[in-house]
Amino acid sequence: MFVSNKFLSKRRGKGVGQGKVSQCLAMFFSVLASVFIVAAAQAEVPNAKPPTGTHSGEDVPQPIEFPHDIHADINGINCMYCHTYARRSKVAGIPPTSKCMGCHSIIATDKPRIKKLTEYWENNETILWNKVHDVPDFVHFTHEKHLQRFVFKNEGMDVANVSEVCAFCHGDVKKMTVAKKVKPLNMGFCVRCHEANDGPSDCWKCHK
Amino acid sequence: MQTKDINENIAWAKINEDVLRSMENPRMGYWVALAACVAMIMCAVLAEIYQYQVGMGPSGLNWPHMWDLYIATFVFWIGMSHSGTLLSAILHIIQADWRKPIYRFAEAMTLFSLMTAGLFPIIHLGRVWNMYWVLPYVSDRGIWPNFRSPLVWDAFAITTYMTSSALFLFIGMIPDLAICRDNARGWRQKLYTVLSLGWQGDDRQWRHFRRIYLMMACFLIPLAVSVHSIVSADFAMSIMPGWHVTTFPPYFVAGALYSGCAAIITLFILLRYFFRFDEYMTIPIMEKTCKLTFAIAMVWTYLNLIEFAATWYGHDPVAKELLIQKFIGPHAPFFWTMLFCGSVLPFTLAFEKLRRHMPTMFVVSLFLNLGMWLERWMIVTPTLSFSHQPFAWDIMWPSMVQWAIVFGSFGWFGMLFLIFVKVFPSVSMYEVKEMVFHRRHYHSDELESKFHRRAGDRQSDADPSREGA
Amino acid sequence: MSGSDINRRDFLKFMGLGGVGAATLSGCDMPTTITLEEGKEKVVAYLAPEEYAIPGIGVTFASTCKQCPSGCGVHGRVREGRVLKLEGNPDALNGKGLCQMGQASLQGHYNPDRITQPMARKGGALEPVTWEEAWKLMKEKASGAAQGRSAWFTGTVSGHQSVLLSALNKAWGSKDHYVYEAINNAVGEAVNKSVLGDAAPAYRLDKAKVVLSFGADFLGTWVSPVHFSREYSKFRTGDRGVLIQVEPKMTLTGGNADLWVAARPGTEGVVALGVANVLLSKNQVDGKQLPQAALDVISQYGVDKVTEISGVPGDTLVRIAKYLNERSPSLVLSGESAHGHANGYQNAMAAMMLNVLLGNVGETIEASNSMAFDELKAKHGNSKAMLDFAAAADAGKYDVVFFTGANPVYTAPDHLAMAEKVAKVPFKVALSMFPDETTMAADLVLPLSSPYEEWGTSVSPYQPTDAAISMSQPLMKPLSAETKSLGDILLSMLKYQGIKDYEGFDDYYAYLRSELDGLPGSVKAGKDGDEFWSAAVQRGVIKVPTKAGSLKVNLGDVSPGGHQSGGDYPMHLIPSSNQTMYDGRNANLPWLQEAPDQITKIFWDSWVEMHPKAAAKLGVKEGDFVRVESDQGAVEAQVYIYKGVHVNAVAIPVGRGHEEYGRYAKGNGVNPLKILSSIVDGKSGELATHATRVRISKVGRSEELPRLGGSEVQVGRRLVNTVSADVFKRTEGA
Amino acid sequence: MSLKNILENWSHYRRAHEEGGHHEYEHMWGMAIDLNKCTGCNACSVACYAENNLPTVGKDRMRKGQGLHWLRMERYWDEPDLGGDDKEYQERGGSFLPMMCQHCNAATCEPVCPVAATYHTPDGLNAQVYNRCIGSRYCSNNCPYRLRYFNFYSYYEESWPEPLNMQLNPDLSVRDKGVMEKCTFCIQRIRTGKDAAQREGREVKDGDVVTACAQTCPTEAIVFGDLLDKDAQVTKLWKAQEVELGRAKQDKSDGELRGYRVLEGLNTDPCVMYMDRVREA
Repeated sequence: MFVSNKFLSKRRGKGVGQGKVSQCLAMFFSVLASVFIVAAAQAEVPNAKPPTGTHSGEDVPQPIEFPHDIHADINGINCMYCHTYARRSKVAGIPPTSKCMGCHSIIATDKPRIKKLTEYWENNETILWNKVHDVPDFVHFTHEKHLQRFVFKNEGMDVANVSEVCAFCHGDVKKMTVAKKVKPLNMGFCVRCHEANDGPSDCWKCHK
Repeated sequence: MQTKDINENIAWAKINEDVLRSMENPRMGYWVALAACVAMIMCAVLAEIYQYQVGMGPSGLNWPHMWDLYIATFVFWIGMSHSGTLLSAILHIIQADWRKPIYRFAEAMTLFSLMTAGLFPIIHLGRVWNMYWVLPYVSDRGIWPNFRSPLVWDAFAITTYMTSSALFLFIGMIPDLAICRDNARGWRQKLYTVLSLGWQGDDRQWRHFRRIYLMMACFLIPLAVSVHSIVSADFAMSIMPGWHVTTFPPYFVAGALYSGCAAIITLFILLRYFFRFDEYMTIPIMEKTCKLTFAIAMVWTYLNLIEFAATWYGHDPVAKELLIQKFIGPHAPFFWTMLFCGSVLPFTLAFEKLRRHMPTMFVVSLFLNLGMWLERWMIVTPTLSFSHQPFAWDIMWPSMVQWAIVFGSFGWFGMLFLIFVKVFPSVSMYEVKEMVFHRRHYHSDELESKFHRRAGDRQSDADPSREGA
Repeated sequence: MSGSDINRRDFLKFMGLGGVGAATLSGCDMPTTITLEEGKEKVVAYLAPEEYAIPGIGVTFASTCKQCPSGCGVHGRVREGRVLKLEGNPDALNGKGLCQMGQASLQGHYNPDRITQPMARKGGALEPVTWEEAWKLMKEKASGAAQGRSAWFTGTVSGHQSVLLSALNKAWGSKDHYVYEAINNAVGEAVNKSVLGDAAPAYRLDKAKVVLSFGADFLGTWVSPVHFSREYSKFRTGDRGVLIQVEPKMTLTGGNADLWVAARPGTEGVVALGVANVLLSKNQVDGKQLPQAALDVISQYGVDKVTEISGVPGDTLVRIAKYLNERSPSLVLSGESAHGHANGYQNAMAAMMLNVLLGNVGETIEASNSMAFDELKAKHGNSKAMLDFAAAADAGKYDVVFFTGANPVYTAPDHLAMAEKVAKVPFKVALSMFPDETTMAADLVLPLSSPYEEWGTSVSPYQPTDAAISMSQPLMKPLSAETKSLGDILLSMLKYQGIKDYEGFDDYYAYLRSELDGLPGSVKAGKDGDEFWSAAVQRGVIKVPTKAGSLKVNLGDVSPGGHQSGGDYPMHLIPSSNQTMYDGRNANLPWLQEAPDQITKIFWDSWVEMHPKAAAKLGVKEGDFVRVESDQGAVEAQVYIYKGVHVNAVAIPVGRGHEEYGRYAKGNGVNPLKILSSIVDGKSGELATHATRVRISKVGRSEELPRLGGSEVQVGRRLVNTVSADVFKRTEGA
Repeated sequence: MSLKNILENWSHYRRAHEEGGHHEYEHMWGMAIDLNKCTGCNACSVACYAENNLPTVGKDRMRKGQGLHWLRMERYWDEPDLGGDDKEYQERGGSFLPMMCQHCNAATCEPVCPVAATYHTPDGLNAQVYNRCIGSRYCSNNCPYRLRYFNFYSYYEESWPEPLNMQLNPDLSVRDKGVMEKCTFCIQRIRTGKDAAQREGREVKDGDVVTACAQTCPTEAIVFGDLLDKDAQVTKLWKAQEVELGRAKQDKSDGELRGYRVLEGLNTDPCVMYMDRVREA
């Protein structure tokens, strides 16, 4: 009662109510815009805004504790050197053991992890890795399309920096040993990025 | 023969005493009835648990019968909820004071039948656990319900109607709750103290009370009409023969009022008998209710005939085929029973002798409601059985799971109602007092005399009380 | 609140990342590990994958379908080491397109009831044994068999399997190789052979303008349905041909006929003579093509007499004759329901007479191109083989019998007492994928790999225009390590017999490679061994040169043979075959069990087709159980009533009523073959499947028929509209 | 968690949704089915089972009408032949009608879904998003063709006992109880075809995408393709029959053309054109 009377009287008396409202709106939108700008500035990949939101990753036990940091960070190996299917298939793929052995028949052969790897190779046994990043069964996600958009057909993007694109969803794997899930990878996460980067909004693009 | 709506000489203290007595000391019969209701609910709960775990299969639904008793019963209960509002709000506005002794339980009936009806769209969902997706809420996925869908309109309409009806019932009950508070002890006192919101009965409170009550009544009338129109949109908005009917909104509203009035007659007689409310729920009031029901029944019959005629002389061979199937197909026994119960049986209400005979009216009102339930079933199912694609024609009878849940819904309604009559006054004490007061001091004599004059009773001119005044 | 929190079990997807095992063979990996709990799925790293094996992307490999004898080429889509879907191989003879049996053959491959290890009979029951034990048993029992006391009982075999089989029989000194198919064209082949000198000439449906078919269900089960469907498509476009079907029960082909004529079972020959009579009597054609003996017979069958015998109205005969006369070339075919009688040979001969009369030989019936490699040709199955085998087994002629690709214990009529006769053989070996009736009667069961797990070659029995060897290659690694291909088993047996020629081969694959290497240069088109091999495997077929054949015309006796009266058994029994169950081999495939029969739309069960008049006379309605009783026994099934069956006949589909054969087949429906009377075709000695007489009685039970669909008619709605052929020709005709 | 997301990323939710109204279709997938060639052999239906992870439900449930058959082969008898005693036999055989989701452009199922689980894609497809479906079954009730099927049970364990489940196509989900499903025009194949074309840097051309039913049809009665592609076979067939999208009643110059769409008068504007069955008079 009290509030509405006051509001009404002001509007009637001076006719500035609308001005106030527009001021409020302007402020609101400028705040929004600054959020956008800040969010955009955080992105290092040209023409792309990464989704935000994190997920506290738990350690996933793996048959061999593969050190991503040694490979990707210290030795600077490109992600797509090993995850070679990423650019042409839905799945990024775990590198075949033959690829590991390509280097590790010579390099660091005395390390216990490499010994374990060599054992697998010599016994003709496949390594069963535990899945870290997974989307639900009703989701159609393709690495190929995302790499096309953000790496190969992205102006100003150097393929050498592909790990920044990967980090959108996989976190900074360079700093991890065994990969952990640090992004939620749920629909909200996907939708945010799709909205920010004008990705398709058609349900059937991602649901099957 | 009792001709007056109410005995104007009834003492106010007796009114309080009679109504409060009805809320006390449940007898054995009450507990048995309550137990029976709970047992009925248990049937439904077991059936629903089974259906929840296994899927919709056990309900006997199939291709092409994706809907059946659940939706039919949903419409039935929604329909039943309409007469409470009718009696209460419309009659309140047109100042028909004979509503006063009976509107309370009618409104309670509205609320409880809505609470029953609301369960069915949920039960019939294939994935009940996701039912909240029908509601618009902000989520990080940025997706919304489909606002074009009549089912979403249903969700809005029903929740709005339920909230308003509950408020209307509650607001109208506040002065009575204060009476209860003043007479109660123990937990009841605490409950009524909270619920009566500090009602003291002073002038300011009465003034506000009158105003808000009238406003609510005005708001509820269009709402009630719209709710059932929206429910009819579930069918009328579709493309199926027998559903895609222009007259459905008024047809549904008429059917709703009809079944509601029939239910009021049933409950009227039960309450009158068990709570010995003979002095409040009088035969003349009963008669008025019956006349109202008869009028609505005729409207309903008329709308039915319109629909048949429009289909028969219309250009849609598919709809005509369906009508023929309804007349002579596998559903014909139910269809004709529905027409008999809905259009022929109400003529019993036209006879004063029968109207005044409570056992007859009790049985008739039950059959009227059976007819109305069959009507809903005959709207939903035959259309699915005989639609556009003849290859998908099929006959399907509901399974035990569906029957159990429908059966249980009556138990659920009964249980809520039974609890209500023992916790809240099922006759409005303050309004009966008003009625008595009005009759005694203002226009009751005139009304009575008019009534008698119209009835050709010359004796009224020589009424001693009139001369005395 | 999140919408993606749906229970994992709601939506199962097999997000396979690679398969286990080295991808050394083409597309052969173990299937992806499937676990359903979230977070516990494994990602598998290949050891050293082929370049084309990209996880998440399907690869296509060619192979051959073995679900029916026609042997269509298929393409299998393989992903993550699992074959997911079959398609027709456009390079193969039958081309793009596959029938429902071919589609469902995948469920045979993945069948949960497959035999996964050798089994031997120990104390009455079959018990799992190791391969070593199985071989030991073979050595003890089989190899010890005296010269000529062993036999093979198989379905249609061809290609190098056939070569090895012959070699093995030769090594054992036995000539007895029974090739049995319950659904066959043996009578027709016999007539073709005698009249034309070519058992399987090319029927050119695409060239014909009228096809008059006496019970030949060429769209359903006759000879090579996919091939004929493709031809039918051409037959119906442009200058659209007319299809007339004369048969006692509507088959799929009958369902597509312009004119469907119900003739009394066994009188198809008479109808043919009647048509010829009309053609000749009205001087529409001259009879100089026919020998005088035939003309004499024809002249005896005037319209009235034919109507009396066959029940086909005179004006219908005239109408058929009119079509045949007005449009040419025509083609007259005869099939199952005409052949399966004591006078089946004469029926086929009468149909052939019409072809001769109308001058179709050389026009729409062409000489087949004979394939260069005789030893690879398909051995056509027939039912006489089963009768002969039953007699021989009964006489105690064999010590050892090998069964593969045939299920005589199921398909043999009760009067043959096949189970007892098989039991008389001291040592029965079944090489089988499934625990069917015959397999379960064996003493030793050797588990076969599926056609999609093995290497092989095959040759279609019906090769109308081209000749080719179809290649089979494994589409995936065997599901069970214990199964072996028939080729491998044969090779091992040969090696055991000490046949020098085969000792150099490690396995059937090595043998095949060397055999194909040895093909003449004309076939290899100048390619060297490896190149030729990979091309063959890639295309799925090897086209081979053909010898142009020629046809003679030497018409035999066309008199139609007698018709016995039914006596106590007034009705004819038609054990109809259809594309869902075929001869019963498809009963273990749930897709085909659930696929409604094309005509009646009934699934998962057997039924009895009756004409409305017959049903009214008996007083039954749809869904009632009736008892169909012959002199050999009785079966009970539900009635389906429609106007697609002769008034004096009932039809029961073949293929259900299994006593064994896995969870989907067992105890499902009835087997009408069991109650067949012991009648054989007089000339060819084939089992007369359609000659049984039965009587029908009510059982008194009734149940809703397991049938898809509500209304049988469109109730005036324009769902399928029919236009006349004239209109079609005017607007779309060539 | 999601609440946290909402608060953190509020700005995204303030964004207006894409403009409604008319938009250009990228493709308009459609079919032409020639009932003159169709023999009713049912291969398409089984191919559909194989491609789309359709469960087999068994005799009793199938009889109850709880089966799922996205592509059903309907068979009708000629009307004068039934009922009347004028003819003793079905002289013209049967009428076969393969019915799969007609992918109506004015689909009646779409507006009634309360949660928008079914909608129209930019490819002109009538989509069903399984994991959004809550199972109100309204869409199926409002489909005049009755081409939507409901998962009345959980079929996974019964229908695919090991190792049958290895045949399941990983490109689409296995639906669980309570979900509506229907023919998708083999969306997974459309996806694969479009991806392959994009990989090769070209437009999708006719023949890149073939549905399972069209691919297996032995008589090639089913033709599938993009109706926006002028060179596609399906477009040519539609044109030859003078059938057009967006018209309830086909206005044909030649009254003898065979092309029509089922229940055209309902104005659902389906993307599947049928061509009349032909029989000698």
